[in-house]
Amino acid sequence: MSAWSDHLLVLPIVLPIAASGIMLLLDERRSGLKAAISLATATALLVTALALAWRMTDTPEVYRLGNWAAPYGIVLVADRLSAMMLMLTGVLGLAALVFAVARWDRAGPRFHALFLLLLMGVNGAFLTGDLFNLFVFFEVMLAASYGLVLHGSGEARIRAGLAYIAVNLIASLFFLVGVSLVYGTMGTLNMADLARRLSETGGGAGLFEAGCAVLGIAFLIKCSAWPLGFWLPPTYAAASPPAAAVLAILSKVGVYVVVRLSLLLFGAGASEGFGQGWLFAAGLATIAYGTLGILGARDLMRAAAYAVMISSGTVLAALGTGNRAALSGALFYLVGSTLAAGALFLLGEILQRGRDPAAASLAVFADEYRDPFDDEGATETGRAIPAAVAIVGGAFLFCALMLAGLPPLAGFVGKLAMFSGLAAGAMPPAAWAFILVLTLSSLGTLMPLVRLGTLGFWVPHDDSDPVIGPLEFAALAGLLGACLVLTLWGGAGLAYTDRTVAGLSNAAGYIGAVLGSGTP
Amino acid sequence: MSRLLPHPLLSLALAAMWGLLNAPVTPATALLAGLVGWLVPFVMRLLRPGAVRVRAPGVILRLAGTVLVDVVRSNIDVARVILGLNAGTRRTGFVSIPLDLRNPTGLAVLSIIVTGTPGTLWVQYDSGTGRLLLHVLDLTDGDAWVRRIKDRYERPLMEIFS
Amino acid sequence: MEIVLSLGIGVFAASGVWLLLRPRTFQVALGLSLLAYAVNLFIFAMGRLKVGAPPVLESGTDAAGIADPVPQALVLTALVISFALTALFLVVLLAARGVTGSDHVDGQEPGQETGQGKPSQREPGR
Amino acid sequence: MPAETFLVAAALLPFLGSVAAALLPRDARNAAALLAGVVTLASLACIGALYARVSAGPVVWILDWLPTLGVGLTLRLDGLAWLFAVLVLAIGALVVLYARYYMSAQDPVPRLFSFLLAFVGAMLGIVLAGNLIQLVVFWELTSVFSFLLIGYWYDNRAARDGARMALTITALGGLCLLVGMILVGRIVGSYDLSVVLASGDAIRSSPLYLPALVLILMAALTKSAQFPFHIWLPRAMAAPTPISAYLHSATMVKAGIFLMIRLWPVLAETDAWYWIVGTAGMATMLVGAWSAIFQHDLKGLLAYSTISHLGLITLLLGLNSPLAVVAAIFHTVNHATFKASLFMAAGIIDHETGTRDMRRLSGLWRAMPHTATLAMVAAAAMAGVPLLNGFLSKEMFLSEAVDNVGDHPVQLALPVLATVASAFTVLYSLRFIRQTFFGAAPHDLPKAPHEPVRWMRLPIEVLVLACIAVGLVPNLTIGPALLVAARAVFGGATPDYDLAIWHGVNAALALSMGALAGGVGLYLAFGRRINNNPRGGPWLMHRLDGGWMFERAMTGLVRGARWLEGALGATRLQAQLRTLFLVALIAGLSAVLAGGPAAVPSVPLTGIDPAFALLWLVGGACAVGAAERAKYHRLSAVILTGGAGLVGSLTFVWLSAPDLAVTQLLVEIVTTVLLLLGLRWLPKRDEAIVAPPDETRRARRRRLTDLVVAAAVGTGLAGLAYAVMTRPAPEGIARWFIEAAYPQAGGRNVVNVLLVDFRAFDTLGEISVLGIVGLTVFALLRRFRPAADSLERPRQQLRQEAADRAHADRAVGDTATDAMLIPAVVITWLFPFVCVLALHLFLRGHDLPGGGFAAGIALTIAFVLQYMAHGAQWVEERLRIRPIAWIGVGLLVAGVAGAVPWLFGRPFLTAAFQYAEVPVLGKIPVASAVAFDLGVVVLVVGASVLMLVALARQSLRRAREAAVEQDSRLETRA
Amino acid sequence: MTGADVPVWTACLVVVLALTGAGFSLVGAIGLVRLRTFYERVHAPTLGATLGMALIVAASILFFSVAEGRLVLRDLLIGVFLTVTTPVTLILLGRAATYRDRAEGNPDAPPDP
Amino acid sequence: MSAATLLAWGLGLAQGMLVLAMALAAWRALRGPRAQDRVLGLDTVYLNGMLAIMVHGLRTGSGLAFEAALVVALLGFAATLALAKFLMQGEVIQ
Ligand code: NA
Ligand code: NA
Repeated sequence: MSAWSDHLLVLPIVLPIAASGIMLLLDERRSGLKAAISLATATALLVTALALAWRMTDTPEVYRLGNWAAPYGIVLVADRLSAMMLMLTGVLGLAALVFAVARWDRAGPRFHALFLLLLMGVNGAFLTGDLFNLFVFFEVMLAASYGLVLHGSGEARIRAGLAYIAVNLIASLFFLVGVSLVYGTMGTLNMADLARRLSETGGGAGLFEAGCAVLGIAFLIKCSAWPLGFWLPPTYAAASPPAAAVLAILSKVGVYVVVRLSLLLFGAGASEGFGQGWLFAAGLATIAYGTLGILGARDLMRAAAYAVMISSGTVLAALGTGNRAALSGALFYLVGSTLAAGALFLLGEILQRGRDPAAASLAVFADEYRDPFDDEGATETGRAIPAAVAIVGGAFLFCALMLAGLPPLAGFVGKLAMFSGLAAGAMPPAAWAFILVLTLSSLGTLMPLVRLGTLGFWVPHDDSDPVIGPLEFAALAGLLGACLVLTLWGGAGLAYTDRTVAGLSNAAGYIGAVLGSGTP
Repeated sequence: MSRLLPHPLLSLALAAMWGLLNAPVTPATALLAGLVGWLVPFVMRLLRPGAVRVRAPGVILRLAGTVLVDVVRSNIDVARVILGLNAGTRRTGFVSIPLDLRNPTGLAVLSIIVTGTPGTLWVQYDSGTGRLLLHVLDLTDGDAWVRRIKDRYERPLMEIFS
Repeated sequence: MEIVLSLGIGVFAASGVWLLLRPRTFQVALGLSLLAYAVNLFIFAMGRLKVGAPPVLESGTDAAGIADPVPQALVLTALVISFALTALFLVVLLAARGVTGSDHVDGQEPGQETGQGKPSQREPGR
Repeated sequence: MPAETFLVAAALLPFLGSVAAALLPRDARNAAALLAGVVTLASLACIGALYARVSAGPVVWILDWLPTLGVGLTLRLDGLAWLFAVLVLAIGALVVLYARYYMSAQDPVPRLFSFLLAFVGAMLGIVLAGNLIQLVVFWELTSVFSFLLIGYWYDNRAARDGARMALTITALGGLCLLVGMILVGRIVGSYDLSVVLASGDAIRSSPLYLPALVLILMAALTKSAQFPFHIWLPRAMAAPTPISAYLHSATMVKAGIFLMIRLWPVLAETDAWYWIVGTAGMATMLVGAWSAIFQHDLKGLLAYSTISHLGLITLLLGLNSPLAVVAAIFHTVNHATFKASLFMAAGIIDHETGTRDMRRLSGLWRAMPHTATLAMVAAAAMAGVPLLNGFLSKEMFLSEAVDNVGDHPVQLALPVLATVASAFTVLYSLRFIRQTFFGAAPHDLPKAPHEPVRWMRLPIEVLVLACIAVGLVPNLTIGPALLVAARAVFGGATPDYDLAIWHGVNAALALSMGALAGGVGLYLAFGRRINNNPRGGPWLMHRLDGGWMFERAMTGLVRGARWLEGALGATRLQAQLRTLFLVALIAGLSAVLAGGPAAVPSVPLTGIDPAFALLWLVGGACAVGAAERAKYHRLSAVILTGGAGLVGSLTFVWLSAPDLAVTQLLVEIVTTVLLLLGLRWLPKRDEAIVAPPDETRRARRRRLTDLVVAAAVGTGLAGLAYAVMTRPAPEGIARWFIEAAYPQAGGRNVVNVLLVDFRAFDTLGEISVLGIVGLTVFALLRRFRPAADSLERPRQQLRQEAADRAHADRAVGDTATDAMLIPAVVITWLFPFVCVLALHLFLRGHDLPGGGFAAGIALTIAFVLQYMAHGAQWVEERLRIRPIAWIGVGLLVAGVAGAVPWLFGRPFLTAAFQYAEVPVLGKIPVASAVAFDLGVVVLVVGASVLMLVALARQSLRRAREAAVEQDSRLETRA
Repeated sequence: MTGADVPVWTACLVVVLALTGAGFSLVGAIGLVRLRTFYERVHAPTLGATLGMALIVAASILFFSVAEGRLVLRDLLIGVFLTVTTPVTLILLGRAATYRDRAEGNPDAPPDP
Repeated sequence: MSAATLLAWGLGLAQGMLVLAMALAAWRALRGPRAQDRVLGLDTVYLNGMLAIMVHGLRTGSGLAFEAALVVALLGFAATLALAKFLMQGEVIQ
């Protein structure tokens, strides 16, 4: 180890710590400098993630913290899935930060430090190869998310934050119970070592599986799976938009872990397929519940929150089908939908600026029948759309298509990949159910988003039209640009997720890379 | 002297504490104890406690002996009270004692002695009048308690903290 | 000892869960505290129990006989984290009580069903 | 240039044009129109240039997109595609010209043309699709652009509603189409159109045929506005008339027809196809025609007429006869020409008179003879009058209707119903002409009618000319194109047909004439009554208003979703938490049960010490007591929780975890102080006041449920703990740590070595959590505003101060100061001793119980004690701590300590450990982990002091604010 | 290390000291339960905090000094600190009780000093 | 009787007595009746707990319990002080 690139794996964690440490020494009034440090760090994180993904091979990269060998010390492990999630975090994080720098970072003290530490927690969770260290990073991420949810204070945020914190604290306790049960029955915390022991000893006792089940519940709470995820919509809807945007990645951390551990521990061996049926059921239920929520949503922030739920549920269900191609599609979908949901949170705020949400929600129910041809005196001259509205409106439509999985955007590519993956398999009833639910969910997402968009952009408002600042525009452009890249290079993307799933399913490869030749 | 070693007694106590904590004493721990004793008292300069001058080491020793004996005796007395071994009726009540001691540190030591002795409790001290309200578990004679406190504890303390 | 500790963990956990399900925020805060105790003891128990064999190496310590240090390290980390989060929860509950005027977990007394003109906060079919 | 270049250019140009138009300023009418026209014509030219190539075989161009899924961008121009592409582009060019003059000067026209061009591109994408999935992509794009175009006048509520409805219904179809295509792809093994078209037998014999068929037809029927999905089309008429003419009559609605024709070779000629497509077409044709009769709005009439004609075409496709397919293609083209021209005419009437209501219009012949003539010719074509194109295809239709009479009784009705529908067509065509152009001179119109500008009429002239040309010399005009198209569908099996005007007297001619006569007769009989029908809705179907039902269904859907969301979800925290615990319980329990019966304990257990059992009796009693008292006696609950925590610490001491004991004790102390600091701001609660006089049964039941859940979770956790503890410990990683701690990491306290070295990364995360929480608490408290009833200073202080005031010789605050006099002295002098304890815990932690965290908390307590003894103000005058900076320093110190090994080529957090030989002092162990631990101390102090002090300062702040408030109140009174 | 390597006399002495200390503490706790008013009860714990503690500290010093073969006095720190800190709590607690009793006008409220 | 047995039994008994003392104090903390009684109970629980820790150290012959006992001795009063101050002043820090 000597070259800087050898330490690339740990940078996503060390950089935010260093930057936030420095920022805490700076006076609160030096907001410009802080924003600059923060933006530079977020950019560096994105670059790091890209570099990691760029050099990724079929063998996972391993970084031994403290120079201690694998089952004993903590290791960071990066494979394609980690790299993908890091990139997603990098893009979303940078965009949310750019958006925040326009105005939101001044809504409360120490925003930038909290924000970077959140990114650190998320990155750590994606990188760590140790079950307890995962807990620690979960807590870092959650603690920062508590701060960010409450950022800007106000009644709605505090009320939602209270419930959010209560639920997630309990989830954290479940996590601890699960981890310790695993340790108590298997004697190790390293994920690869766990997988190895499981395959060698046949592991399998009820107690170990109980540990995994409790652990699973903890993760499903973070994924906001039904019926454990009722905390998500009010929280995300109440959070300040840049916070909500970056929170969109948070529920995906739970999804990531479920995918990682299911395939590593239960892909084969004594406990093969453990919990798969439950994951599938929970995933479908989550999609269904999220769709109901989005159908009934009264404002954009809430709709976006439910969209986050749907996207989590989709991956869980795809994982539950046991169909690798479907899982690959679901992972692709996850990336796109998370970016789009993040953008939608930003849009929601722009749209609601200076508008009375109560009035808008009343208008929805005024949807009564009127004969279109009776509108004799109706205005039939168009209104020019200011550039800001056009941009925001276009972006909104883009997000709606992404989330509903409508062509031609990346959301569609993901759904298509899932469908054709399922269609390529044996097509058990579960596959049909999945296809049916996903299709209905597409429609169920499109309709309310169109309704909300119509209300937001087309129903004339007395108050002023939304304005969008250059930084906010840049943030949106970044997110949607990423979606566009994902769409245009969908082939490369799917190839990547295919290889990701192949790598995930190759538990032996992972174990070999982590425990491999290393001697203490 | 005072700038380099603001609270010599404190320094001694802290060094002793370090020594006790890290026994057996080696050259290294002794050095560290010295450092601790020297440096840590500087934090006290920040708190700016009132000046405390302690005199009459002989009185200190005598007082310590008195207190030790009183504490042991009171322990046994109170234990008997609790276990109901004391025949006859027991009165319990408050005694008001006019104190002449005004030095806060002296008062603190007095309070520790009184409260640390089973059977008596320092309840309320009025800094304006200098009166102390004492609760006594086995109150046979109020005036005797006043004398006891003033003679046995207050006077030596006034000597020490004059 | 195992049976005693197990029962103790159970009682702590049950008390904590009971409190977590109560309507007042302060009850919930205490419930979190109690449940965290229970969980910490649970983690600790996963290393099995040893009396008089702390994982501190002194001359002549039998390495095989001493307590498992790993769960202890985990508990320490968890302890710190749960301390921090209890503090956070406490402050959030104070802030919530400040802005809503109520110390109910839902930010409103059960009588007043819809608060703040937010119909979505209403109670679902129970 | 190769043919592919033309093809790509044709497909790409509209999209490029769309982007360009979007960038034009809003008042650039001419530029936008010119751009749109040029782009459309250029694209048309490209397609036109390929005619010769296409007659020889399809032109194909492929671009990889999603190779792993077999999905790419495949442009495939065959005869059918050529015909449709020309139709789309030619009519598109005319619509552009028309729109230039139709749209008012106030309209932001570039947007219209931008969307229109994008739509043209999407439509071409469908037509040119050589890949099933690509077809789906463009299919949905047409829905989206149609949505945007219908909503062009978004200020208008009808436009908004119409746009949403169209999108909802057609998108539903699109989603079905996707699944259907995927099923076809599964059967065939490829999405490539050429491959699929060659696999008809495989598809039709597959068990997945029926689902695939139904799904694909869902798409086709919704897009082509077939009954009962037709309801969106009339509402789409809220779009500007050029758009209605183009999308909702000539082109987009034909996408469904195109799809059915495209896949006819592989999906048709089965019973399922026959019944589904045939029935849908027949029903649509009749319902559309019937509804068209009763419309008073010109566009409404044309819209329902369009529905009817789409039904007719669909019916033709459903007949399972190749000849009928040819007729369908032919009628598609014919319909596009006459219906587009009729729409444009209606638009001109609207434009020039200000109304489209046939009851107000009359006698326009006089004001606009030119337009009237054109409209009459087009209407005659629609009615199927001989010598016009409509007549030819109508006759082919009737002939097919006669030829395909089957055995089934329903089938016998086919010719009759076809004739009836044709008669209806005649009826509404006649009504259109009669009501608009004939009769008395119009009066009371919003505008005085006159002919439109020359250029606005030109598109109609071109289209009407086409109607006539095709009607007169079909073989010279449409003939070759139709043949190429038919060949593309049927290949070698193309049926023979004859496009002649005169086929002799046959059944079809008879029916055709019958229909003409019937239509005229019906108009004469009922025309007046139809005009007087006030409602505008059709007789019989008056109550069956699709739009109304759709809106109702949507509203119901939203309400139902909200209800279901409420029923399946929980917004109350208590309900959520209950669910959490129950689910976890079930999950854990089912896993344990699935794992089989528990094995018999096989490890030597530690014997039960009665003292330990008694200790836990205390612990249990404290916990239960705390749970019981937490509602009304919060202080007691805090005390009892403290007791429970102490029992925990003692347990750690007892069971060989001294580090845990120390830390737990310290944390316990700080937590108690914190809780008490918080208690100050909570509402006073008195059992007598708050407890409801009689608890409801529901509340009691809920408490019972909670009790059961709590007990179950407790039992579960206890059971798990016991089960694990009575099982032999696995041979895990623990042994290695014990063996490596001293030789490799230089520490005797293995737990501490784990924390600062082996698993220092955990600790780094842990202190980050602490720092984050500190910052969050600080942020929250900076904006903290207490509830009104907590604003006042505590009762105790007010009373004491009142008493102080009452005494002459006491100053206000003396009571408080006196009470703290002794504690303050002691606590002041304890400060350095606690510092030494902290130093000890920190420095010796590597070998003895302690460590950075414990040291930090001990220091924190030292600070907090000063605050308690002296008050915030006193302390802050003396100790200036900047906790946030401490957090920063802590993070940096720990981070830098972790990163220094990089300089030596070691990974992050690699610790160095050595014995330093110092003269006099001897061998001194030096572990670099100490530097890391120093960061921990600094951060812990910063974060915990920040939390405590931020909370404590509230009293100070409130007191000051309350005083200010009181002053101001006095001022206002005076 | 277990108690095996100390001589019997030490063990005897240690046990006696510890038992006596524990006995005083127990009596204090019994007093806490048995005594009738708060002002009486507040005296009880002092037994454990003074003599009880002192005896146990002595036992500890004796035991470890013998066991380690050197003077181990660190337990003195416990004695000193406990002696200094226990009164602080009790004084404030007594003060709080008098305040509360007076505020509520309880009959057994203490008089003013 | 060997030293070990003597210590085991004698110190075990002492520890038992101390835990019993804790239990009695806890009873007071549970019963009250007044808040000051509960605080006093907790203070006594702490005190006896500390002594029990010391005796446990003797029982196991390990000096490692010392730090825990020292922490209670030096800082344990902070919790009860806070409680007492809360009773007296209605808040812990002014
Ligand atoms: Na006393
Ligand atoms: Na740790």
